[in-house]
Amino acid sequence: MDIAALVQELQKKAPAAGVELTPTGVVIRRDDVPLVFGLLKGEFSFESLQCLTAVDRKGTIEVVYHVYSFTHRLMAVLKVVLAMDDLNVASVNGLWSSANWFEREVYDLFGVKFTGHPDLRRILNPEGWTEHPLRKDFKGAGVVLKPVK
Amino acid sequence: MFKIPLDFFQGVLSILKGFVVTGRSMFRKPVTIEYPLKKAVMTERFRGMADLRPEKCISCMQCVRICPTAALDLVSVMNPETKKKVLQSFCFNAELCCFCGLCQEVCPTKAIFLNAVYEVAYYKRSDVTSIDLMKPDKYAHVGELASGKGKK
Amino acid sequence: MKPFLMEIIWLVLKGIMALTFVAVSAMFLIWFERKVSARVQNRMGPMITGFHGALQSVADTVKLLLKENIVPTGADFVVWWLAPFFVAVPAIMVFVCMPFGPNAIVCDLNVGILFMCSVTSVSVLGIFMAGWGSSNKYSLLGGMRSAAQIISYEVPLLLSVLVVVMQAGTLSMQGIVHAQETGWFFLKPNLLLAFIIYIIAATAEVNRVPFDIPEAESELVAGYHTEYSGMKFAMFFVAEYTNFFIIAAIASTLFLGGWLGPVAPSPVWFLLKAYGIIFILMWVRWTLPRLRMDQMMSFAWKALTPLALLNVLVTGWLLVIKG
Amino acid sequence: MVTEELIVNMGPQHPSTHGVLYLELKLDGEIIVECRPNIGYLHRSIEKIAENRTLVQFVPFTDRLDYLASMNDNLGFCLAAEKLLQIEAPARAQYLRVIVAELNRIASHLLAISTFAQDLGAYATPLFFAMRDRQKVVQIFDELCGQRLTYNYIRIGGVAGDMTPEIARMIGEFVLYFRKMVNDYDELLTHNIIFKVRSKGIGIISKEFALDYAVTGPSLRASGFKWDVRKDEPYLVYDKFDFDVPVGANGDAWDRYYVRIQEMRESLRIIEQAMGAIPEGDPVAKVNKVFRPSGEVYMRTESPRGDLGFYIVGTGETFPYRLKIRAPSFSNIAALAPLIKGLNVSDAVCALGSLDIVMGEIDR
Repeated sequence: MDIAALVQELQKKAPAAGVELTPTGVVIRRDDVPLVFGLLKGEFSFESLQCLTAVDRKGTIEVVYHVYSFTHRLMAVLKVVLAMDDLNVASVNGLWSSANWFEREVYDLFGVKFTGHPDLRRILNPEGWTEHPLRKDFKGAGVVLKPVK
Repeated sequence: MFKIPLDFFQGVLSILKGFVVTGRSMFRKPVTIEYPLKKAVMTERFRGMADLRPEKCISCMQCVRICPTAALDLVSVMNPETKKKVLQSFCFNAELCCFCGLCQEVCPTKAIFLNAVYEVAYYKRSDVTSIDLMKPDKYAHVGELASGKGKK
Repeated sequence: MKPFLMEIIWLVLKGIMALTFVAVSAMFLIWFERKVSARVQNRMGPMITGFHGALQSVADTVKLLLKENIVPTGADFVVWWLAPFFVAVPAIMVFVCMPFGPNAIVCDLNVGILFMCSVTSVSVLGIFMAGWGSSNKYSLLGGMRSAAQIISYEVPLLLSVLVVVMQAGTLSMQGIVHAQETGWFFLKPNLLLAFIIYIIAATAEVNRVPFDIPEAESELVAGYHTEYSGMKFAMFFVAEYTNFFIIAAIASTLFLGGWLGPVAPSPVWFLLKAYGIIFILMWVRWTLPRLRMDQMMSFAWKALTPLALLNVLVTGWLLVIKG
Repeated sequence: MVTEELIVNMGPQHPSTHGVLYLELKLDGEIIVECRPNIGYLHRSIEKIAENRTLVQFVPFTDRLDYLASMNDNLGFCLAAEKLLQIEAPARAQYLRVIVAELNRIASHLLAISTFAQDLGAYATPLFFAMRDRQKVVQIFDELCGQRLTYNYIRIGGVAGDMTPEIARMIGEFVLYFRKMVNDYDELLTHNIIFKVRSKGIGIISKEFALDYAVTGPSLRASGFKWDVRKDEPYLVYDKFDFDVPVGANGDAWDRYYVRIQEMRESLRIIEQAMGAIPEGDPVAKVNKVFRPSGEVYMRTESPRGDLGFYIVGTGETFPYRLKIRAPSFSNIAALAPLIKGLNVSDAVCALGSLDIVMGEIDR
């Protein structure tokens, strides 16, 4: 099974969900996160959430899931695009326990709120801090290098 | 029914084997280098403190640009007659330096290099944050390590 | 001068000699331990102060004497302050009836071994006081573990001592040594078993690997003496190494013939045997991992104690047969 | 009698938390009722730094992630960058990379098993033995790249320095020496009865648990799940070598320890084969030093602690737009809290030690 076949299967199983294949990953709608990931875990035996992170695209934040299936030897890259003013997405902690700390990290560094997460606290930065350092608009102190021409 | 005595015997034997290992190592030569009294010779490629051969430097700024921690500060002026850059000052911030050796790699004239100095203790913080690489005796206080003898 | 006064002065002198011995022996043992561990680990150990670092312990003592004595906030001050003495004083008191030679003994009590065993047991009180008084959770856990451990291992220890007492027919230390003039005790099989049980139990008594659970560094930081500094810490340290010497000395007296031995003077033989046992125990320390609390307790109650009891029975039976 | 739970703050300064891990333990007697790991004491915002450095400049920072296996971090990052930039390193560099990565795996596993033994109370001796043997590896690296801990050896498009005959001789000697010495650890620890009763059956990670928590590396293989990126998604020239992937049976602390011992033996085999087959040539590809990454890549390699993933997003600038480091220790330590629930403190220390975490990698 390759990623294109997976997307086709997904579209067949969940026609309502907007699963769309792009060169850099499968983009899904935010509201379909529980449905699609439930299918991935349950139907397509993606046993493990290897990596969960986010990318600040200036205006939107992309949450990137790297889900791996040891059965199919297939890494699926799934992306959820969130608008900056509504950074909420359903937690996948119930499907993969590894999401717990990954989601805490993304919350800490990007401020994305994972609804349904049991323990959404800051993980790397001190509790009580209000900023989210990996956003592009964060200006921190420190050595700033000029880009190479 | 022999299981318990057998387990017991194996357990005692396993412990005795450990004693053989430690006992054997008692007769091995110590690997310690008594550091302040004897100093290890650094390897040829060892990356110690940054050092400069000022006469070779052409102020191309490559080292300053590649430095990941911005530890180098080079000031040069253009000579109006020869149209060549003349090195005015070259400061090295050892506090920021991560001893990665990228500067000596990009240097086209091998002017900047990392020497064998690894004893980098100073009395004043300002001594560490701005080491004037133009001065020939900048690492004199660490003795013969600075003269290049420290490396193989 | 009156003979009575002479005797008192002589006793005081002996006491001072014993005290000096305690301090010097502890310092020597600390250096010796560092050297043995260094050898085992292919290191050199202390090398700078004195010949091969022989004066390192002196330097350390001076350092510890000069250190500030930090009292933790919230400590139960009286208990905290008294604890090192409760540990150190019994360790020194034991030297009252330590037979270094036929005449080299401060006082040959007729209940010598009983006195020694009972006095050393007091130190558990000090350890528990230290753990309780420090108002530190790690110390408390260490103190509680220590109390449980020492009390459990006291049973097989005393039972194996009992075997010796039965064999020798006396409680006096010199009497036990004299009883071995025909042959050292550990050559008899039942006493060899008692010797092994004694060594294992005694290792647990002085909290050494594999029974160093009260001080388990990787779990409890430093156990009951986490909050002690300066001279108070030094007292724990000295007491620990003195106790270590004591168990080795008792073992050599009870099982290896004490000061008995040809050619060389008797104190030399005594120390040689004691330090031989100490060396082996150090070797053990630098080789073995540590047991867990429950494993150690079950080892004491399920293996050592029944074995020691059985040994007492067999010895009694043998003695009855021989008449 | 009223009893209450004792809250013990284990760390951030504690002898067995391997750095600055902070565990909030709720104890009932000595049994752990609840554990809350807190991390972040070593957070240096390396991912943010990466957004302000070129790819070449970022390589020294990867040294500081897993400081016990810097070569593997260098390798992981450079492979990811090369995949993104579509650069192929020359054959000699590929072999050199395999050799140094495996040497560093040995060095890292040595520290893992010895600090584990230290946690079990084997006082200092295994640690010093490991340091003695690790010194030989570090000496080789010192000759090869001039540093003992932060190597910055593997670069995008090759390696920093070629292997000399002197270094080849040292590696050959080390392989022979260590093949003999690894038996010492077997005799001193592996089959020691006290070591066994302490670590067998403690902190059992089952296959399902490991996959659920994305536990990787030796901790996953100890549960019997045969998964090794070097074997299953071969990178570099790993597919040319003959080596086994050791797996455990029960997934307990002892299995995790023993998998590491066996992996060191396998690494020796790989080094030997690679030394025999290393081709001549230039170890650095002729590439431009200014890279403009564009696109996205997720590349994972087998670091000594597990799957080390680098997720790089580039937008055509010289700086990467986003760089995420998927650190194996991060996932492994996330599994600690459920793992040590119900154990007592001694066993918790044992389970923690067997996971082999490096805080530099967790906090990044």
